[in-house]
Amino acid sequence: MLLIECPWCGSREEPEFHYGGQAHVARPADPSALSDADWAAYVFLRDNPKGVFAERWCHSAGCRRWFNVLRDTVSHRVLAVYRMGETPPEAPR
Amino acid sequence: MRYSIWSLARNALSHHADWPRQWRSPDPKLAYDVIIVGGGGHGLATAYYLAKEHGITNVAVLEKGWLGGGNTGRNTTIVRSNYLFDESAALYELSLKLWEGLSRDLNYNVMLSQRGVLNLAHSLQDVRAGRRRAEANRLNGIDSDWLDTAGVARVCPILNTSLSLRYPVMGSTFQPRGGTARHDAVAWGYARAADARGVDIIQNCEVTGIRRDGSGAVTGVETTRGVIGAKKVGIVTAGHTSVLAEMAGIRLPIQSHPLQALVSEPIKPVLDQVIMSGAIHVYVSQSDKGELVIGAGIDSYNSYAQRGSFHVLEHQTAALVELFPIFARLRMMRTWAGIVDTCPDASPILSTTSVPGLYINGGWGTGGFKATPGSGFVFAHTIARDAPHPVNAPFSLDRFTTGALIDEHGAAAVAH
Amino acid sequence: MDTPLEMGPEMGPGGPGGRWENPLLALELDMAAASGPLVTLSCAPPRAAINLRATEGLLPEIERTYGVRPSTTPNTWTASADGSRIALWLGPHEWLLLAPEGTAPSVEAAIRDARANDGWLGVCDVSHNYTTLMLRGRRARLVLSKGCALDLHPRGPWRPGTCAQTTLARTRVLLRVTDDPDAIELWVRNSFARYTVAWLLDAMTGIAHEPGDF
Amino acid sequence: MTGRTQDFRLPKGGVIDRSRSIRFRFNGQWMGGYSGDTLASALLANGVHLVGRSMKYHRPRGIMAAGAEDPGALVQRGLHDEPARTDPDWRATQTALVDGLEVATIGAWPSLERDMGAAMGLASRVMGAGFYYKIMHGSRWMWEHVQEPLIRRAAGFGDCPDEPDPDVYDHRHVHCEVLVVGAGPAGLAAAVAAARSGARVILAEQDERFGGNLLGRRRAIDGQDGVDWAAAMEARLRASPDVRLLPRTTVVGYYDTNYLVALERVTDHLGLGPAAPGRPRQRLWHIRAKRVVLATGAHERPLVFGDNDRPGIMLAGAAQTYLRRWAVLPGRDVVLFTNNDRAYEAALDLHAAGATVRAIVDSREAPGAAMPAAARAAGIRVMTGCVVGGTSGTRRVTGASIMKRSTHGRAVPYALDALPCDLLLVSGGLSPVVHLFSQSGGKLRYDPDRVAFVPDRSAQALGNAGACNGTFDLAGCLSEGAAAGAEAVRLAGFDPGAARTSFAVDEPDASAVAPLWWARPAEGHEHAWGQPFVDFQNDTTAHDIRQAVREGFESVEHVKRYTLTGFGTDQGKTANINAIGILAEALGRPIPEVGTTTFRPPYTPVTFAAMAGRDRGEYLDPARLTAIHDRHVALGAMFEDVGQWKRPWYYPRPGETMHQAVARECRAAREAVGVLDASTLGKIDIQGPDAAEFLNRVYTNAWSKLEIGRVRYGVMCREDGMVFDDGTTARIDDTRYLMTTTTGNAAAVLDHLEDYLQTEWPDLRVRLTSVTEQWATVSIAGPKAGILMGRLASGQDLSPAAFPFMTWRPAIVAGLHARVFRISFTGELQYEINVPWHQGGALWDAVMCAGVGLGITPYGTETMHVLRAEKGFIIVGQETDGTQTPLDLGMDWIVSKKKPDFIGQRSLTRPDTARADRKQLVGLLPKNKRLVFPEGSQIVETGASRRPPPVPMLGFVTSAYWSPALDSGFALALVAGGRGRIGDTVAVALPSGEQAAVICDPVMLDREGARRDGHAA
Repeated sequence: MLLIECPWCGSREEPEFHYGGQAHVARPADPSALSDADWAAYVFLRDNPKGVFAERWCHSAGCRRWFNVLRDTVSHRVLAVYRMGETPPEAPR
Repeated sequence: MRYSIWSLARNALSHHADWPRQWRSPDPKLAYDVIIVGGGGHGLATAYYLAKEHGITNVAVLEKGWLGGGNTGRNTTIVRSNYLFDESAALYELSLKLWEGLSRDLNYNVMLSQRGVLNLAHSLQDVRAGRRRAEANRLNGIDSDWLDTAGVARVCPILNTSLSLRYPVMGSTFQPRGGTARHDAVAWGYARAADARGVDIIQNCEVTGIRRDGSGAVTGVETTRGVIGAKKVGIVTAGHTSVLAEMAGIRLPIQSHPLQALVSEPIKPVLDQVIMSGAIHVYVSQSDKGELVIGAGIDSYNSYAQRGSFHVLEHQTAALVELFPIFARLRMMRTWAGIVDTCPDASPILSTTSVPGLYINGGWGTGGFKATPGSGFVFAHTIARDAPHPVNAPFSLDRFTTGALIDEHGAAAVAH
Repeated sequence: MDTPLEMGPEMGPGGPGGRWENPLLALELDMAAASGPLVTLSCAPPRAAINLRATEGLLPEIERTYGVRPSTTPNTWTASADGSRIALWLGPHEWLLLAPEGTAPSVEAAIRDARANDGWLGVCDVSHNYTTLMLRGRRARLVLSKGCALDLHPRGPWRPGTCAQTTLARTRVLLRVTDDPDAIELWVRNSFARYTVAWLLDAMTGIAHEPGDF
Repeated sequence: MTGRTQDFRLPKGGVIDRSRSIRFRFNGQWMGGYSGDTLASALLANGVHLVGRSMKYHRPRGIMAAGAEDPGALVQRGLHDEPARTDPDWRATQTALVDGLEVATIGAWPSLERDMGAAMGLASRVMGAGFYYKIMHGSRWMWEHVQEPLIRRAAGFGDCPDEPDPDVYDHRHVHCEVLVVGAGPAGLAAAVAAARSGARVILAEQDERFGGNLLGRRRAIDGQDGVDWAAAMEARLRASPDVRLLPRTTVVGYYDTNYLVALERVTDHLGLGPAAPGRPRQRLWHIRAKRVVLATGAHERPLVFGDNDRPGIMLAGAAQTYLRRWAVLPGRDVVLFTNNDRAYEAALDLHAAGATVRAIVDSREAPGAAMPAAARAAGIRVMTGCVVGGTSGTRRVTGASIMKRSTHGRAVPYALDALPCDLLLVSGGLSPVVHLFSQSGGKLRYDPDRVAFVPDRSAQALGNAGACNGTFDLAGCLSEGAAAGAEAVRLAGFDPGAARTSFAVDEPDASAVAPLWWARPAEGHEHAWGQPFVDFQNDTTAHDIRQAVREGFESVEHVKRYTLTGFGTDQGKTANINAIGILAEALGRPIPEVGTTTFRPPYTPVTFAAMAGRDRGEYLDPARLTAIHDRHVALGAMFEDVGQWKRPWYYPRPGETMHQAVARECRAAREAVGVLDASTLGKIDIQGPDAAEFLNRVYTNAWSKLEIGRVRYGVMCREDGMVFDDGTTARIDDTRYLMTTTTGNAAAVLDHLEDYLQTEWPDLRVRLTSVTEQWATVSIAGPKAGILMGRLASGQDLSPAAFPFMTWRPAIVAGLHARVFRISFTGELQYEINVPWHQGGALWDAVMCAGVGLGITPYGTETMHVLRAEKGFIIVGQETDGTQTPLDLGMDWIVSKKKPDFIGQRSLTRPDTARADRKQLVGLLPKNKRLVFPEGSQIVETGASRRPPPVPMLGFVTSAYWSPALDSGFALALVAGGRGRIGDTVAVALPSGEQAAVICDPVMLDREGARRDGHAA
């Protein structure tokens, strides 16, 4: 069971959180200008790395805030936690 | 050597000293017509049907570890074909038909046990969805009935069909031809049969890169055992589809998640069907060894560790004990997890790609085992003809661009 | 009728009818029966509750109108001297303001007027959104630890003055550790109240009286 | 019946309470034991070795070990008058003896002594590895009807209870600085070293007693007897306020971020009857530890040789434990077979206890010095360079055949000597219990000197101490434990003070060991001396492993799966290492290259009910209730589960069928006035200057121009363009709106909105607050709703004329402050009255009173569905399944063409979503008006379903009801190109055959909408 550090509430058990998948996927400013393929890429294509992954979580049972997490998808280790809008820190190690 | 009661008797006399290898362990050749990356059930089946149906025998299956060590050896062995949409029904029914002749075809007993599969309904919504699916199956020629609560109780008397259940059982779909099979035997049977037709099965050989020529077409793969040339490469690496595709610069609509399962200590036979409940998240069957084999939904987060969160097991066990109150004192003996590659529409990808000579078979989510024979059959066709078989044409990658998704979420809340 | 369409401040949540029906009425006897010297479960009296969203720059004015300076330290609460007004931290820029029953509209109006057109201010009466329970006694924390993953050890982080939004069994709760470390207030959404109380009663079975191993 | 006496119990000694004797029944025979016994020690005290039969060949099996690792001694545990409390597959070595306990052998018929199943033994020669895969593939019929049923019947162990379990199970969450797993010498030393620091320490021990091996060995620590030392340490720990001692608690799983799960057996040792009210039978601990010290000890390995599975063949250390801890003499005529010095002590102890030790058979040419010398001094014959090649006896071992080892290690295939014995002790060396370490992600390393896998790199905040770390000597265990305990508290941020790490111990040097994986007879004689078992539960032999290798199974995982080694209830605790050794020899590779298998949780089995804890019955999932729930119950409502909510489905009157009740409720709403509890709809308070812009982006239609006091219907899509949710939103004031969502989607919609607000549009000044339970909502509908409203809100003109459709206003209703909405989901004149939640009941009562004389009738969700369907209103989740766009549902009117962008807009123009032949929402009228199609029925062209499958399907029925208003069955359906086929006749394919139906407009009642203002059409 993951232990996730909410940037506001502190460390809480995974069931308090809601997973949001890949972080830093900006919604296109003008979708109508995109080709079907580019739009499909935004809607459906997400990174799925084996290793360090920048992902979003929401502390839905707590402060209800979305935030970003750098996590290793092999070791499950949480490497960093940072707020929405902040740029991902360099992954430690 | 053909397996039979006679060969068994003969070998008993020699204390089983003369059994031949079930498959060779060859060194990789310099090049092959086709390389299949991934020595799981789907990959081995693909190689087998390439040889059997298309006469392509200069084929290698590259496995980074041991045959069937991925999801083939980690699933809960459920086999069924009662999917909602025509496209899915055609694919899974083709598969089930192949299952029914597989032991004989492979001369290897995969222990297919058609004990019947029930998908329980716990709400009016479930009832509507279940009925819709059962009716669609019937018109698609798939055996599938709708049972009311009394009918469920008749088929599975130990199931808690009382109103005391938090979400009472309001009915169920029932596919009598559904059931289970022995997962390891499927990999081994296909491996042995493919090997007999000349396919090279190469274990402990991890693919680390995909080679392409100036035109972008595939020319071979880089592996931990050197570079191996190939005109065509098929990626069949459930749990690592994205990683392999990325080697060829392809991004896929796939996310990888842990899926956990567990077994009880063996007990005398008490459960004669496969019982699945999407609404309260558990499914269970009893193996020939007597263990209750239990699974549920996936863990929420992306992962490549074959490891999940404990609370998921607690929830599915709570659901199990509610559905089967007499199981309460039985004990969980072993747990494990696999990595499942999920697609946005809960349907697989069986497709050619933008890279000439590269083909992808993946994204089966939690339900790939049941599709093993059919998946191999149509994927072999796709590779041999460089064009999809009519059955897997709808499962091409371009569906995400056109929007022609095959969204089985509704029908496959637990897609097993 | 012309704007504003808001309820006038004179109208308390009880309204002229003034009836406040506790959804746990049916369970109050059970709660009394399950309680004992080691732990008691009871309903807390109704209070006005207001969800506040404000930037930190607004807090001085909030304090002036409401009487309590909401804490910007996560997981804590602050109170007026007489304890009639309590501000619980819910999240960044979000608090739950408690006040005597019936005063929600006036408090809400007062805060709005303080910064009528501040775009970041949000005030919402949620007096009726929650049911409040009080779990009190030496075993209060033990009972919670059967279904709550927080470190509820008396020397853990959850001391008087703290509050936490978390999960208890299969629902979300807001826990407030009162000035008495063994008296913990539970806030649950009304529709979950019966589930939570039934679960707590079950978890309390046998342990309110005997000191045995539970 | 006469019971057995405890002939093999020594007159004194042992850590048992002789003042408390216990009676129990084994296979119907009464026997005696003492408090402190396990079932195994009590059986041995009564001279019982034969306990069970093996799974495959039904060979007689006895008690081999004294703990969790025992592979064979499994029983059915229970009381015959307590059918609900019987437990299958219980390990005799871990079953606390309780008065009146009844245990029975499993899988033997008709009796343990004469088991017909033993006939399988004859087939053993045929049934090599992979037996099942190689036959029974010829005929599907034979397989399905004969062979598989036989296999299934033969398989399995104990019996499942046939009644629900009455016991209670508990969960507990706890945090600590240091968790010590195992209370042997190392664990006790670690806990004591950690305890003095003020850090919170938990010491978990699977046994009911602390002390581990000290309970079964003759040892002194600092001049104090080992048992007393353990008791002293326990007492000291009890005295420290920050220590929690958990005996009878097995740590079964080690998960990410030092999250461990432990099963405590709270009452199993007190008997099988009901415990005190609320007292759990078992408790599952969920532990978050800053640091973990693993002191889980080691398991002794059996040796692999011919017929090494007979009852009376026992691990040397286990025999020692039975002797010293339980004062039981497991045999009188003893042979020891070992590959290490350590085991000599067992022979010496038994000798000292009065047993005859015929010989110590040592596979090594050159054993260590001290132990053999001590044995010889005691007059025991030591045979070096020898092995036990085979054994005799059926239900109990009667003799051992000793063979010389040739230079290349194979056994010379004739008996050098045949020694009679009733107890054959075996020891293949020690295997550290690295299960939890491995589960934690730690890597293992093979240590050739210790002949064992030991912890290498660890992946989590833990330390290893004692035998589980490969440190087998007592002094080492103690100092390593103390050091690990001190280190743990230091790393947890506490000061351990001066930790004592050296202890005075008297213990012989017995470290020497040499690998012996299989006492394999010379070529050609391998089968002459019986079966060399490796896995004693699944009857896997060394031959099976070598056969697997011959057949190409070279990976250790392949061999395990092909031969089923390690898949028993013991999970291979004694089998796996020997299997790896034999495999390595067969492959001619060193063990490190072969590698080890993965250790998966749980360490020992965990009761399902303990996993579930309290999440059973009504607690499986919360039932959400409205403020008016009790009124519905009093009215005899039937309830429907909608998400977690309990909603009134219909209100049958005595003797009414559902159909009759719903028809009555429908008529009331169409002809008089009906009342519905609509409190479950999700409600979201939206505030901020950018609220309108926000609504523009999340809904498909335009919101900028909605005036204060007005209400508008909206549909939301996801980015894929498919309908996600719908509902009305009202403008409260210039910067404030109230959104309603569907009951089932409320939480999902709020998450969806917060997601976009916080992630995509943080610049928008908008605040969302869920107020679903701030309001109770009572909805009245029908031609007489106006009159009723007048009665409820006297002095205020809420008539349709003064209070236009799709507006809201505050009002005093029944003396309560209310927000009244003029919206209609029924097509009738309808008012939705919202009052503060805690007044919902009062409002309901008032409505029911005021409605007297107007035919006021409560109606449930079923009637609501009929009424809205007659008007062609969709229900998300019923007319939609996540694959419908608003256009598919005929909602072009609500999809803005002008807005630059809204969530999902771009997807609507993709080739497939723009197709003209997509399934579209239509109405459907059966030719036979009496018919109500089953929802979910498929629609085909007339006659199509008579042709062979696959039959092309046009679409399906999403909703179908009986309409009193239309006096006909009717349906809503999704049909390919449906809107272009209005008037066409199609067929609904039912199992009984096709039924004709006509496609029509989804709105079937009051198209002009006169009713919604109270003018009954």
